[in-house]
Amino acid sequence: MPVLNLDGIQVDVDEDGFIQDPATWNEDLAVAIAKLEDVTNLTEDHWKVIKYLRNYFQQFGIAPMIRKLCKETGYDLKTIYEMFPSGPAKGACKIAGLPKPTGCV
Amino acid sequence: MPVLNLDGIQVDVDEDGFIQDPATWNEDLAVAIAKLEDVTNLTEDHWKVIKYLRNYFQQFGIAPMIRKLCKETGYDLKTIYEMFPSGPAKGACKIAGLPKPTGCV
Amino acid sequence: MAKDSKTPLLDQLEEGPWPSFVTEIKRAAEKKDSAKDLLHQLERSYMDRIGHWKHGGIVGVKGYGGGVIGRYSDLPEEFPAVAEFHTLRVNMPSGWFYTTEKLRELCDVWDKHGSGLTNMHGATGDIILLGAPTNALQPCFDDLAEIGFDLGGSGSDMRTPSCCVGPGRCEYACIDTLDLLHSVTMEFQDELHRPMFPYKSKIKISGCPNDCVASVARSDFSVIGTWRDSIRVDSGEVTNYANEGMDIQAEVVDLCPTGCMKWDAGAKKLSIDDGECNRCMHCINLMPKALRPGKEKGATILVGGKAPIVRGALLSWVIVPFMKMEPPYTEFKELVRKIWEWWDENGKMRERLGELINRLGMRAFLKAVDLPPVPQMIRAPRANPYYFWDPEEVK
Amino acid sequence: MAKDSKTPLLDQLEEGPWPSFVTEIKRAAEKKDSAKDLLHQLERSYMDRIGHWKHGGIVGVKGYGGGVIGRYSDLPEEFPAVAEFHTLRVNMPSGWFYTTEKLRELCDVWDKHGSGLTNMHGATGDIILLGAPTNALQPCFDDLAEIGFDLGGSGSDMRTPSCCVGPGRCEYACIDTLDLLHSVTMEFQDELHRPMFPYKSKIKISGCPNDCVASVARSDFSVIGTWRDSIRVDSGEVTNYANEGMDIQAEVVDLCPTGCMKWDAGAKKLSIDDGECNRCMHCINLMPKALRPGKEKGATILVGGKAPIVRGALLSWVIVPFMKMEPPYTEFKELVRKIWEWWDENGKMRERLGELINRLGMRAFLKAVDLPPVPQMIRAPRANPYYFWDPEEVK
Amino acid sequence: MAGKTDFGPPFYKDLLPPVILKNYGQWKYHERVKPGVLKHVAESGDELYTIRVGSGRLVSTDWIRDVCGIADQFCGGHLRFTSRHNLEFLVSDKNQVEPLIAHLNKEGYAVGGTGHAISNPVHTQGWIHCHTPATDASGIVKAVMDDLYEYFADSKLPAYCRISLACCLNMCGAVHCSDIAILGIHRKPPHVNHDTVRAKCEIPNVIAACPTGAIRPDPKEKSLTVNEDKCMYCGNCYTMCPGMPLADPIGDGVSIWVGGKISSARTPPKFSRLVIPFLPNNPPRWPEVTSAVRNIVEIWATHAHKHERMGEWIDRIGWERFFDLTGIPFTVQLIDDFTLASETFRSTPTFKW
Amino acid sequence: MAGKTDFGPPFYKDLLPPVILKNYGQWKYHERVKPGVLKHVAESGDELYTIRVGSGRLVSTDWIRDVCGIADQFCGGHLRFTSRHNLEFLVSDKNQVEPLIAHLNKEGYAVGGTGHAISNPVHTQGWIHCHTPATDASGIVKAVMDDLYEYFADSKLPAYCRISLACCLNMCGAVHCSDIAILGIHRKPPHVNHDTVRAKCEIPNVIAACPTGAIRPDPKEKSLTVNEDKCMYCGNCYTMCPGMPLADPIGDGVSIWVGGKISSARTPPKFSRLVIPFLPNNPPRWPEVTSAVRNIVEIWATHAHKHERMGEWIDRIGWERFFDLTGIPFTVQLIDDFTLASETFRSTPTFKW
Ligand code: SRM
Ligand code: SRM
Ligand code: SRM
Ligand code: SRM
Ligand code: SF4
Ligand code: SF4
Ligand code: SF4
Ligand code: SF4
Ligand code: SF4
Ligand code: SF4
Ligand code: SF4
Ligand code: SF4
Repeated sequence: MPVLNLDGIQVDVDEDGFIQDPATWNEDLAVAIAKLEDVTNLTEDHWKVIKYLRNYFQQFGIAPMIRKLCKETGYDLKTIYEMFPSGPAKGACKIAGLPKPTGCV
Repeated sequence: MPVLNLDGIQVDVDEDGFIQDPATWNEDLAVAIAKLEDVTNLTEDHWKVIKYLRNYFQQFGIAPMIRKLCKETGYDLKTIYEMFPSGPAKGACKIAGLPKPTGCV
Repeated sequence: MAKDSKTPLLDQLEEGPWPSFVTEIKRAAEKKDSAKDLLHQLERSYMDRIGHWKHGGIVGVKGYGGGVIGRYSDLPEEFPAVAEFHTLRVNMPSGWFYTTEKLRELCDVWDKHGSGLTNMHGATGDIILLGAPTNALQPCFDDLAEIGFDLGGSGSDMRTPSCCVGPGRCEYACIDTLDLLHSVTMEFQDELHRPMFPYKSKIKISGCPNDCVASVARSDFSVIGTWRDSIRVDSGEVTNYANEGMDIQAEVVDLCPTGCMKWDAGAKKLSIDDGECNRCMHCINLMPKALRPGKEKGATILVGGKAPIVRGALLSWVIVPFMKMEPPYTEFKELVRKIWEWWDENGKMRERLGELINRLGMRAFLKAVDLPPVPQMIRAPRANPYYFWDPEEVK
Repeated sequence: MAKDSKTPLLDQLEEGPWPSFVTEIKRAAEKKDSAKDLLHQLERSYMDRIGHWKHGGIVGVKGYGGGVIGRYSDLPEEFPAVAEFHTLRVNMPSGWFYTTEKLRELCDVWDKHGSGLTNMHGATGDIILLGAPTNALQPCFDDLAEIGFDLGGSGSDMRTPSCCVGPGRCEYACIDTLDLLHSVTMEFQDELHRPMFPYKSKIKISGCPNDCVASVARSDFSVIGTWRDSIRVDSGEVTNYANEGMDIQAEVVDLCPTGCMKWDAGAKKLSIDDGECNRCMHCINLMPKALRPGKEKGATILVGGKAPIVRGALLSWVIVPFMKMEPPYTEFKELVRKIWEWWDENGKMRERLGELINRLGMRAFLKAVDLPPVPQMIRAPRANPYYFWDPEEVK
Repeated sequence: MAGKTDFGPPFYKDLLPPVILKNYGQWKYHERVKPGVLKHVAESGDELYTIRVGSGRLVSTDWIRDVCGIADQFCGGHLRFTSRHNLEFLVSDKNQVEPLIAHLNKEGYAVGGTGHAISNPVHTQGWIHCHTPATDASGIVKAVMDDLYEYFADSKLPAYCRISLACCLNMCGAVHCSDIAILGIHRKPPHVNHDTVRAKCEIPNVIAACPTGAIRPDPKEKSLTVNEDKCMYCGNCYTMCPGMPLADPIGDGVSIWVGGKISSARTPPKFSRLVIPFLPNNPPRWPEVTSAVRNIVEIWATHAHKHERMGEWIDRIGWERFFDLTGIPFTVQLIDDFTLASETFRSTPTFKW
Repeated sequence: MAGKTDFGPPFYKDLLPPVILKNYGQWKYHERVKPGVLKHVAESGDELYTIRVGSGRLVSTDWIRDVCGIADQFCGGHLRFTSRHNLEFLVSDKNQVEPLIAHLNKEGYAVGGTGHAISNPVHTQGWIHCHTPATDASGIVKAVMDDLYEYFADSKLPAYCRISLACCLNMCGAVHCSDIAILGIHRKPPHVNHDTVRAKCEIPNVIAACPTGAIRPDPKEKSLTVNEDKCMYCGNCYTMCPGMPLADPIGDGVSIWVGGKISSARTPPKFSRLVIPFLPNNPPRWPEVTSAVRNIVEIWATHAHKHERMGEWIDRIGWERFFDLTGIPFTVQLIDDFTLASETFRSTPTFKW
């Protein structure tokens, strides 16, 4: 199992860099993963998306559908891609510590 | 609404003699209705069937299917008809104070 | 109290060439208050554009769970003679054959106890005695018993089975429909009279694929006569049909669904490739003098037919391509019992046999009743890849 | 480390007349370790009778949500060069036309970044660049962009649309498939590259009912060229076909599904009752010199086709019998958007358009996208009585 | 009375006429002598004539006694009924055939219904005796058959044309495989009467009865609620529960279905299919219904090939052409949206304009 | 790099040969000159020859360069691929046709696939690149086409015969409407790896993915359980969740489906239907599969009428006769039990013995 070494934090991740144990997620980790996904600075907007994703996942056990994500956060898809260049699944979900989404793939 | 006058007890029944308000049922009433259905004497066997019907109805909100009734009480259909000449639906259910069954009709 | 008011709407249905049910009700109304009230309540329905009967009703005779349909007027004050107006379903004889003597006995009983109105017959096949009060039911049944008429089915039982005229009058009959019907009816008296199933169950028997009792559409068990060998051809009679002006090429050969016939117009010779014939009856229907079903006769058994409630209408499906049908019809009766057993064990309330097969799968059904899968059961194999394996097979 | 062990099983697939993919892998393996390890891992699969790839993988390029399929070996120690072996889906040009120049540029890019192996083409129509490690993806895409090749779709987006050769080479084409394809692809770049739907959505375009891209079976939107007027007949050429030995009665007329053709063998005259023709193409296919589609051309739009996941395979269904198809194809594009909008709003996760229509009903769909019901949409009207009324209509 | 039970119906052999008893199962062929008259010939050479007479099915004991009188006079006291409720006089003496027919004509009986005719419509109770009807049965049948009488009395159609009627979706008339089916339909969802539901209904059974899952428990009322958007007024809940009536003078009416068949002759049995989703209840003569039926019969009769049943004709010409020729408007209700809906959608660009 | 995006595919007009640019949309007719060679004639009189060459689809850049070389030599640097992954050389100079073919033959290319031939089987990744396969793709295709090569190289069949292969039920090859489809299938339910499910899977999505509702939550394990009786091994749960692998050397293999078609010529598109539920994976040459396919092709070729596709032939003779003629045993798996099952049952006593 690959191990990610992020600013001193060590976490198990899969080949795609998704963290293996959801419990290990924390905000520092998010910041660290973000860098790997070309997000150098997590702004409030980013956090809004990340928190929405985490809440949704905690409530429903799945990642939201993209349409829902856009609707509920108020960012359109273009903006999401601007914020997370690798996109909502590979980028935002990974940073938010969700399991690798299959639904939107 | 027809009213049944049974040994002094007064109960609302429908045209077929099924009691209208399930709450009014009691064992005396059962004895009274039974007579109208050609069951002059409610034996232990009869009570077993009646109680099974009532329990089942209280649990599931419906009358049991005949096969189930026979299986669970241990009486085959022939015996049931001997005990309740007008049959399980018109006879036994009515005596047991169940709503008029539609399922087995 | 029966009324004497006019029935202007219904009166209009006494005109015209087709026999009038209104006239019939009026005839009965001359003798019977219930028929009179029926007429007036019906007139009211014609005015209101709505029925005037209450929901349901459970009434019956001793020892039976079915056979009577309870019915109460929702305007009992206005039409007291139909306040209780139950019908008895009386089991008809095989093929609806009667002597006038028997019919008159029946009329006498019914005039004594009921409205004097009947349906000859109900859609299932019974004699419907239309309308009697609750307290008349048992006496009426007792009198019927006296003249040898028993009740038919209603409720979650075997319904009164029926059959086509068959060997009684039809040269196409491949099985003895009348006898099979009687035998089956007698065999299953208990199932007919004492509802015990998840829902109703119907058996209908036709002597050939013309299916003159519509068994395929409206019975859980459809028995349809057929043959295994070749169509019997009388060439001389074929020629006669041709000579009398039948266009054998266009009317017969071109309409044969399997394309297995050839007509040599010059030689006036018809040939049939019987191996490819599917026994649809078309050619025989057109030339009954010349063509006849083969000699090795039996029946195809289909199951599952029904009307739309609850999950949609079904036509029956072939489950036994060929079964010999000879008294005492043991193989057939045993199969019916086996199938009922499975249905009764697995069926939900108000789930007909066909719906249960649909829910649990033909595979489960065939296994449970021990029938081998054969291509005659299907129109086409499955188009989806969602099929099952017995873990035993995957080794 | 790539291995040099033998591949006795795969070697057997280098024999025989059909082109060998094993030979191709070996050719690539001469230059690329990843191709070599692919060969050996595949040999292992042939021995083990099981695949050796891990589940899933989400990798990609910046700004896009799709276009790359992530893949990892489950034997990375043994086959390290395929530990990461992702494929890029590259959007092919309309009709799969290439110049050798363009193809060579592509080969150069791929030799630089990947395994040197490709699928020409994938089942959806893309150029599949088969196998590159994660860190090569972005550079590879950048180089592809340089030579004008963009990525195609993957994930829950519009997939790379495709079309038949159409007006490029086919006399049957009733619409400009190549142009329409390009126009649609350009219009929906965002939908192609950034998954946003409940599931994948495919568009395929065929110039006539022969449907040479199999649109009816494997696209959510099937566009099929057709005509509204009459088949153009060149009688002289009909005669030629007959003279050259074609049995026009048997091969053409008798196989016409609507029976709308007549052949006068004596006069060698073919007549078509065009009002009854359903434009199945059979006669035209057989006599392309003599018969041609009419002149009033357009397309039939069908929707809902797909493979079996989850609720069973579907063929597309007619929703617009005839639509003119001329640049800039606004009517079509607007319809597609409207339908996507409805699907996106109502579809569950992984529910294709056809499944959603099945779940909510054609009625709801037609209403939502504002299309009038016409009999051309159906094979037959409903056989069940379970239909709905707008309360407004029931007054 | 001890209660004699389970003795079964009268034994059929006791009721057969002698000619049938003698030639039972030994019939050789038949001829259609003329409309309403069949002649069956046995291997023995014996002949049996059948004279078929239309019946309203709802008949009085007086009528039964009347026809018994005729049977006594002309056919040794033997008669039968058919699976479509016609009456058949069974005559073994050829010389009695014409006198019998003359007598029947004189008395106003309807002789016919054989061969390529419109035979007696199978039908049901309607307002006469049932609790779930959306229309009457006998009334419409009478109106339709008065109108189409020529097709009963004569045998001049291209093929059989079976008309059936059922007054509600239970389809007791088994109309679902008829050349033309007339079916009563409701168009308004049930009104839930909570008191009745609470007292009289087996709630889980009612919920299970709904084909579209439109019924949910209403825990507050200890009763049920209906999601009206999902209700297609089948009335199945009412069958299970008196607290959910849905009959309504404006909502109720009639729908028309065509193209079904039962026999396997030429083509397998087929379901009838909806072509007119609603016609109003307009008693006593339902003029909209009679003219819709006549239109369909006549368009078919004009265009069909010989021996081509309604459904076979439509299969040949296509449904789009059927709507064209009959002038019946195509409405969204005709498009299926129940379980097997997708099987009825058209997956090919081939159709007629 | 700024990240150029959304520029789309190369513009097709830039890639068309001059003869096509000139005669675009102006083609008049075509002839099948001989197997593998089409001639299209434009209104202008210009001719375009297409020489079709079979391709393994999985090709190296070397191969692409090879064929580019040939295209440069014989057709001005223009080529295309077909919707079934064949390669087509587009020749506008008639004189180059024979030399090109000679060259192709010499170099061992497979010329053919036009007209009533078996063209290139559409297929998928299999063990080459996918994570859900139940069999390999390229290997079986190679084995089958080696065996049936004569039908590719020649055009001697009664009609088109399209063979397709998909390595799992996802059916990327869209095999479901092929004359003959080869489909990889699993036969064992998934093994649930609770740890993986817990950590990596969106549990509600996995549950929803199961077509038969076989998957339930396992609250104890915070994972899932599979009701093995309801599982038909579709692999859909594995697609959604790595914790539910079901590939198995013994469970996995191949099924054969026949009678599908796409074109609307004569008859509407049809689904392929299951005729052999399982053949083992027997690499490298899958002899059971090749011989099953050959048997079907040859029985069809022998019995079908001219222009009669597999499915059209079977519709004419009936499935019971198909099983007869091919000698394929009829097993219970062939009987549908999924959603539309009842549509496939036979509702008529008419069939052949
Ligand atoms: C009397 C009769 C109509 C007639 O006028 O002829 C009739 C009358 C009723 N039928 Fe029926 N059915 C009658 C033959 C049929 C047939 C035809 C047949 O048996 O060949 C069918 C279609 C075939 C089938 O069984 O599928 C039929 C399918 C139904 C159904 C729907 C069953 C289904 O599975 O789809 C119901 C509804 C139910 O059972 O709840 C039903 C229910 C009823 C009820 C009991 C109404 C109800 O919901 O409780 C009707 C009582 C009417 C009354 O008050 O008299 N009736 N019913 C027929 C019985 C007469 C007889 O015994 O000869
Ligand atoms: C590469 C390709 C097969 C090939 O070798 O050509 C392919 C490969 C995969 N397909 Fe596919 N599909 C490919 C064309 C198709 C087609 C054919 C088409 O598009 O015309 C279909 C049937 C048409 C359709 O969409 O219905 C198809 C129906 C599926 C499905 C089932 C979809 C359904 O709704 O039934 C899945 C399963 C899924 O989406 O979860 C799937 C899933 C997959 C996945 C992504 C596996 C998965 O479950 O995640 C495969 C990745 C393989 C790999 O590792 O490379 N693939 N897939 C095809 C795409 C190449 C290209 O872009 O040109
Ligand atoms: C008397 C009766 C049987 C019974 O036991 O009562 C009967 C009797 C005959 N039928 Fe029938 N059929 C009878 C109901 C049916 C039914 C059932 C129904 O309508 O509900 C059918 C299925 C109808 C359908 O497919 O929808 C039926 C489909 C046939 C056919 C097939 C016609 C076709 O081409 O589709 C034939 C063959 C023929 O007439 O050529 C046939 C043939 C016959 C023959 C000629 C058989 C014979 O050789 O005796 C009988 C005289 C037919 C005639 O009326 O000209 N009988 N026949 C029924 C008369 C009903 C009536 O009063 O009209
Ligand atoms: C090149 C190609 C289109 C493309 O854009 O790539 C193409 C080209 C032609 N097709 Fe096609 N078809 C092509 C795939 C298809 C497909 C799709 C598929 O197979 O996946 C179909 C549907 C197949 C099916 O029904 O299952 C298809 C069904 C037809 C038909 C209908 C045949 C029938 O009778 O059912 C014709 C008409 C004919 O050949 O007479 C046709 C006719 C033609 C013609 C004659 C059209 C023309 O006038 O140019 C072309 C030459 C056919 C030949 O091979 O002899 N094309 N054709 C495809 C070649 C595939 C290959 O390499 O073999
Ligand atoms: S079903 Fe056949 S045997 Fe029976 S009456 Fe009809 S035609 Fe005769
Ligand atoms: S019975 Fe039907 S299939 Fe057989 S030969 Fe006669 S018409 Fe043809
Ligand atoms: S679909 Fe029609 S237009 Fe397109 S290539 Fe095929 S035959 Fe030509
Ligand atoms: S296109 Fe088809 S339907 Fe039209 S005339 Fe030709 S063969 Fe007949
Ligand atoms: S069809 Fe409906 S309304 Fe008519 S009798 Fe049957 S159950 Fe009653
Ligand atoms: S009428 Fe039918 S659809 Fe409507 S609620 Fe009742 S059972 Fe459901
Ligand atoms: S068919 Fe299945 S195994 Fe084959 S490529 Fe598609 S998803 Fe993968
Ligand atoms: S393999 Fe398919 S059927 Fe089995 S559990 Fe998984 S999703 Fe369900």
